[in-house]
Amino acid sequence: MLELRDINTYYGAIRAASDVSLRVNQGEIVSLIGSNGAGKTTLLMTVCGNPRASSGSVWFEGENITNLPPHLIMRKGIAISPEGRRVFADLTVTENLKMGGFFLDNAEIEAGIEHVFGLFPRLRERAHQRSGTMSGGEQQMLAIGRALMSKPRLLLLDEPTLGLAPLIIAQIFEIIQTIRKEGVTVFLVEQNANKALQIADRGYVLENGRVVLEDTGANLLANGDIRKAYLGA
Amino acid sequence: MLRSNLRHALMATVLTALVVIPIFGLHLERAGGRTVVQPQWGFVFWACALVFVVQMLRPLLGKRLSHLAWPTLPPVSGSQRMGLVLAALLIAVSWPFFAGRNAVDIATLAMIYVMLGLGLNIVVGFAGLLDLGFVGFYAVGAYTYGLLFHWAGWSFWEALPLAGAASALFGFLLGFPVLRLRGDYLAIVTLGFGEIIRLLLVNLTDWTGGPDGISSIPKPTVFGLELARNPSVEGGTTFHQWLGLEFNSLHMVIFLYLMALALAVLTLWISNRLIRMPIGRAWEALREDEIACRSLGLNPMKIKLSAFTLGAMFAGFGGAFFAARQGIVNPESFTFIESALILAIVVLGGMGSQLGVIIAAILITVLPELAREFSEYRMLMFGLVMILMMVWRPQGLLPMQRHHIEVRT
Amino acid sequence: MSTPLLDISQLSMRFGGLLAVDGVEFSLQSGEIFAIIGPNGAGKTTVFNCISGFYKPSTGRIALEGRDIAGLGSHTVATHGLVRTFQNVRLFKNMTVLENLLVAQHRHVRAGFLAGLFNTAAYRRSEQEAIDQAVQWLDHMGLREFANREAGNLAYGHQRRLEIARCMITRPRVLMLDEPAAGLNPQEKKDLQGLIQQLRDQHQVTVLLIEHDMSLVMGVSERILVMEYGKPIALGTPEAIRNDARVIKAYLGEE
Amino acid sequence: QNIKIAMVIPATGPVTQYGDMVKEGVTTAVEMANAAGGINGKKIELVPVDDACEPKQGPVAANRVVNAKIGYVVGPVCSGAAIAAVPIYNNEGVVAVTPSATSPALTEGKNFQFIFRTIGRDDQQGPAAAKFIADKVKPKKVAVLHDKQSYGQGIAASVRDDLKKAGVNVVLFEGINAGDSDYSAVITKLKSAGVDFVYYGGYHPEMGLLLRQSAEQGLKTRIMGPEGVGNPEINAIAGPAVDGMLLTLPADFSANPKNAAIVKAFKDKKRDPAGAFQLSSYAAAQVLIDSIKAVGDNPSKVAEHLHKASFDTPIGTVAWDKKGDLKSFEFQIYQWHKDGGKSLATK
Amino acid sequence: MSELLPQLIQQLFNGLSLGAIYALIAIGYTMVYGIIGMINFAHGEIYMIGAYAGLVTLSVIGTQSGLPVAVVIGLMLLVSALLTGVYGFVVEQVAYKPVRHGPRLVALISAIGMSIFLQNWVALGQGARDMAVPSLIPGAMRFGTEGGFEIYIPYSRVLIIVVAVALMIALTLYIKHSRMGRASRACSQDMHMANLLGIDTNRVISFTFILGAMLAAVGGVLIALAVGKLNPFIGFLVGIKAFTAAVLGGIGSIPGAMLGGLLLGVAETFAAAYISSEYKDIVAFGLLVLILLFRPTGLLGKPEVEKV
Ligand SMILES: Nc1ncnc2c1ncn2[C@@H]1O[C@H](COP(=O)(O)OP(=O)(O)OP(=O)(O)O)[C@@H](O)[C@H]1O
Ligand SMILES: Nc1ncnc2c1ncn2[C@@H]1O[C@H](COP(=O)(O)OP(=O)(O)OP(=O)(O)O)[C@@H](O)[C@H]1O
Ligand SMILES: CC(C)C[C@H](N)C(=O)O
Ligand SMILES: [Mg+2]
Ligand SMILES: [Mg+2]
Repeated sequence: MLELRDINTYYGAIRAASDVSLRVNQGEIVSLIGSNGAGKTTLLMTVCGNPRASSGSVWFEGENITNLPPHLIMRKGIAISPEGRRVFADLTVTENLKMGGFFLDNAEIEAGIEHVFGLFPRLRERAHQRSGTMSGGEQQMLAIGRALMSKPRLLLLDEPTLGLAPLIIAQIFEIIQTIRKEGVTVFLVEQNANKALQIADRGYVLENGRVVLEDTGANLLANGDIRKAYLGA
Repeated sequence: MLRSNLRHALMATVLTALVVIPIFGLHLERAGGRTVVQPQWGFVFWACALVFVVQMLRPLLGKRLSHLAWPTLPPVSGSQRMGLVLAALLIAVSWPFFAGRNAVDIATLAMIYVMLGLGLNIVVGFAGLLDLGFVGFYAVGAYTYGLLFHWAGWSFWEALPLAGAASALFGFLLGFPVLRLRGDYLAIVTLGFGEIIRLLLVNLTDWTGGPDGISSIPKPTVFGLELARNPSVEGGTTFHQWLGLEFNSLHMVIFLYLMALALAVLTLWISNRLIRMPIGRAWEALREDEIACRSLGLNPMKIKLSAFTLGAMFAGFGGAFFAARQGIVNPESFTFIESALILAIVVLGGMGSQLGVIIAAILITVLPELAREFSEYRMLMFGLVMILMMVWRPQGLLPMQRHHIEVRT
Repeated sequence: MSTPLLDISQLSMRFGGLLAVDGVEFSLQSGEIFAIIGPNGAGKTTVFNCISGFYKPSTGRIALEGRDIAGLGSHTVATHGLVRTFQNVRLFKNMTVLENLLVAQHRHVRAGFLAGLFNTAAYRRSEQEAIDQAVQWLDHMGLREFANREAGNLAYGHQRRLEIARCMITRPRVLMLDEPAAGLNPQEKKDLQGLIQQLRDQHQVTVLLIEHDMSLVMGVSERILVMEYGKPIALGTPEAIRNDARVIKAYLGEE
Repeated sequence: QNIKIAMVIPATGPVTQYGDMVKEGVTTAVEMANAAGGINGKKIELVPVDDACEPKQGPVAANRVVNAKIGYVVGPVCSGAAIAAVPIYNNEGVVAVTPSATSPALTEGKNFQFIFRTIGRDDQQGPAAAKFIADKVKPKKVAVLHDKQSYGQGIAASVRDDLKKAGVNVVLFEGINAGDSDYSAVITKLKSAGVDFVYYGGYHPEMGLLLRQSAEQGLKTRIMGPEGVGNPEINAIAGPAVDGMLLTLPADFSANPKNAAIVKAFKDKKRDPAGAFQLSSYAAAQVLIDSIKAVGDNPSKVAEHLHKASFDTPIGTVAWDKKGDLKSFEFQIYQWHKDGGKSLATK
Repeated sequence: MSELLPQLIQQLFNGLSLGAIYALIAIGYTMVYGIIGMINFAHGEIYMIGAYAGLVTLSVIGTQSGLPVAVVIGLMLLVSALLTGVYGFVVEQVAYKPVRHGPRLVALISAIGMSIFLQNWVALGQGARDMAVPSLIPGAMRFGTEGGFEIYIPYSRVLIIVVAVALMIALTLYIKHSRMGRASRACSQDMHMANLLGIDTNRVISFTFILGAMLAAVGGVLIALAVGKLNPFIGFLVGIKAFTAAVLGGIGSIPGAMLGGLLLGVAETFAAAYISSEYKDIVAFGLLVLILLFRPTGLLGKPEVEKV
């Protein structure tokens, strides 16, 4: 479904992704793990077209999307819950969700909002609060909910559990699995590898911008090096 | 590739036509009591043709241009640096004795702008406070001298410290309420204050002479000796008489230049010290993260006020000197566009970069003078250059090199 | 018990219709490590903001050694020795690591303005003292090798440490840490735990901590306050909290 | 080697029309002198310098003249710019003869040696206007407005003072901003005050707007101004509302048969000898040329000569007092017409 | 004394018609600021160009064309809005787009450069001197007793208020309900995120500039018709005033711009009427300073919450 071939991405002179190749198949949950600054966010954003890969190509459902502008990429059935959440701070929860479904008609939007509220009851309670004043966890739910609004076929999640309470983290991982059952493919970037690998079909390990390992989630979880480096065991 | 290029060029050409036609293509003329339109299609055609060609060639040019590297300064050691500074000073002091009057005159103006640029650099470049009303303090300084002379007969040297003090006081008093505001709100309030100061100068006619200002302000004296053809008071001695020289108005010009240079160097020295001091670090920290500063017990208000006040003080000195050089102060010299110009100097130089500010100040004053011949196109070019510089060199001519304190690691 | 160092009573904070903090009460003994936990949006950070003077609490008293400091203004509070870190690291990113620590000593610089302008001997001495102090802390935190680097370029874990060092160099009495472990990997979390204990033991600082990472919280703190919907729902030792049914339901979830 | 004379005039800004008028007069004079063989064989060359009539630019223009080593100036045109610039001319020894700046402040109490004018002063123009208002118009309530600049405010104050002396009731004296475009607030205020005559001290753009907007707001009073409003451009701005505007102007010397040759030279080049400043500008250039002829190309001597001698010019025989002001000059009251013409006003 | 009320009404009307123009221009400032956080200093010049474009159109048609006045004015507004819209677009592409990602001060300086450029561009093309605009809509509505104070409401100013109010209502509805309007709202919050939701941010920005320029053009044409004079430098002062109005109302807020504009117009007029016209600008800026001191984000601006 999504495929990256020999991607290199630069920030000025800094090379943040080096010759990365990876693929996400239809219906999978794929986790990308790696420590701080490994280049996870960079890679995810390269899929979205900003920053643009300086070499290599990105394919989505068989189409080369490397050189499309971000807004056209995102209209192809991809949605992202970005790093730092980036909720529209001055808009209410409902308005944020509406923005997520920007290209849908009203009925679809209503249905989408109901769906999201079903997943995150906390958001229903806060429906009319300006999202900038919400707590971190609430904002994270909103960011995921907003991404779901456009009914994506591929959902990109960048560290969705950062700064969340244990209970919520568990919930979010459940929701990710629920979403997958609804037919959405999920590409998940996580630093805390434990849970991420537990639910993942497959996983990639990124170090200094390079993919150093690729395997099924279970195998990675069992891998001694990984356990030492990322799971603190 | 070529197709899209062509489409692009055609599009640009159409836009050019639409932009040029109402202003150049259809020229308005008076015919008796009526206004009639005189088409000038030739001009439109040439403009369109030019844009079309440039747009077609742009992909080629673009590649070339992006390879042109900007010259960077070679690194210099501390002692070399001292030597360079001394050499530059020596040249700056001696050249007016060989140069033409006009050049020295312009250089004096450039020095005033160096002073103003360095002053504003403290506020904008160091402390990160966007001040669009800097010219207000400049005006306060200029009028302090003007008014003290006019109403109390003070000389330049008596008035100079007071001019700096008055501007600093204004900076302090105005800064107090407004520095709470953030970013652009601060900018607009300072703009408002700058305008209010100017409007007061316009309207307090009885005091300030209104729109015409105060004229016949005397030039500075050299140890009490006037540099004039005739002494302004009966029985006084002038500089040339005292030295037994023929009167030569060039003396005055050179003297003014040297004074401006001295003031500019003083400003440079002080601001150079400031940025290395704890207060300089505090400005920088505040610029980066006010909240973190507060959490560490730094009082943002005090720190901002110190920058605002110091910047204003330098503007005050600059203003007093400007009044002396022009021999006249009037509100027209202190319009918003002047603030914008000084700000442009700071940004163009590379915010916070003192050498950059100096170069930019010289460029911005000298360039329009060089272009005097093209008088009609002068300001047009000036605006255009401002845009192009920002587009090509957004970080400024010489981006600030941070001064580090290093320790062994 | 002696008089508490910091005593919070009936603290409430209202944002429009939302009561974000509602009657929170606790007190810190000198030298204690005290944690606040609770679901997202429970009001933990808001409590910090009230204590550190970034918000003026709607009601309540915040007494530092018996003196009310509620609503004093953040920089004043900091000068009283209550210093904090932030949920998202707030370093002076473009300044070097060393300079971050020099800025933090701003209040302690004694040499005057003119002394600085003329670079007098006294001024140079005071600068050198500040630098020495900073270097000492860098050594202490294991950051010496990065001293001349821009703070923004440090690895995240190092940035967290630097932020803590920057607080410590102001010689605080209470160190308030808002989710210091967020974004750290397991190894770094362990180091952080050691660091917090060490700071308390060697520098007699009292620590107030917000954290979602349970192993850290349970490992390091002596008492824990649990909040939910702005209200305190439990206060006690890690043991007691771990087994509190209400806390499990609201926050921890069953394992 | 030519002898250079600078024309310091507004070539940009809102009052360029006056620059054009001065240019017409000076150019004609120089062309005639050059055609007659120049000055002892040397040609006269005109150097236009722009000061936009802004006080701020006055010194800038002056410095340019000095830096270009030009010894003679016709101008500056406007009082504001002139007041700012003349100390420089005087100090640098450049002879400046202004054909149009009327403010007394230009020369009063200054002790200049190099500054002259070929036009009267506002303390001649103001009283003339005030006398006309008091004797002929006899209004009950008068408002005096001005543009706050030295010329406008100076003449307005002079008119106000003379009106008061003549027992006319001046109910309002106020400055407006030159360059604004909406004066409706002030006009409503005039209406509210029930004035039946308005005097405005300033230049034509604002006067034009005042006339036009007064008509729209139903303010039915006559409005009078100084010579700074006398310019055909005002018809375009004010439209028909200009009809009946009163103003003071130098006498129309173009009708004088003695000037026939000069008038013809103007008309041959399609220049207007009947405009407000053309002939005074001609005179300014002429006295400079005549003096250089008499004493040689030396500004100091020319200045001395001007103080001593008297000259026969199209504006009559002129001679200067110590200050550099004309010993006599007369302003007349005109009435302006819709079609751009003017006629002597009688009531 | 019974005349005080009609006089007050007359001044209020004067103020509102001035304020309506400020409001029309202020909207342009506020929209651009709301979206890319930059102060578009050249916006006042755009207004000036709008006025020129209107005058050029009028001169092409000719004052004696025989067309009904309404048609002539309609054409002036239309052509001027179109041409000025192009200016808005081009200005953004040339001077702002390349510096959009740089520091904000850079964009500000670029804008100031653009403002200087446009002034002199027009000065070169059309001459620096005043151009007179014939009054197409003479006459006024009159109320009040003969002999006493009569209120004059000139038709040219009625037109200003009617057109301005109509445009503002239309704009508010449009921003609220159209897809483009929603897109601008998203962009003004977080441009990057809006882009990630599939919104073409470049288009939204261009749209904003074009729309703002068109409104300014309408303002330019209407005021030129009402007051009768223009030159290449009229944009500057009006621009600063309109910007002040935008900040007064809370920059970024469209209703705020309208409120700020009207308030500023009325305040200025009343200052001229009841204090002295010498102090009207001081009152205008003084009002700005005062309001910001007590409401640091303007009248309708949302208070800045910084969540620490
Ligand atoms: N906008 C940028 N400009 C320059 N360098 C950047 C930028 N964004 C990221 N980098 C650098 O690129 C590298 C990869 O960063 P990235 O944010 O992709 O890491 P990450 O794996 O997502 O880390 P984290 O866990 O902290 O989110 C880092 O070294 C970072 O400093
Ligand atoms: N400035 C503010 N204005 C309005 N509401 C606010 C503000 N700051 C916080 N809140 C609200 O107060 C509640 C508590 O927020 P707070 O940030 O204190 O939560 P928290 O316990 O720190 O959560 P987290 O663990 O996610 O950081 C939230 O519902 C939030 O929306
Ligand atoms: C050109 C004239 C209108 C000048 C005017 N008399 C003045 O003194 O300013
Ligand atoms: Mg990341
Ligand atoms: Mg929190």
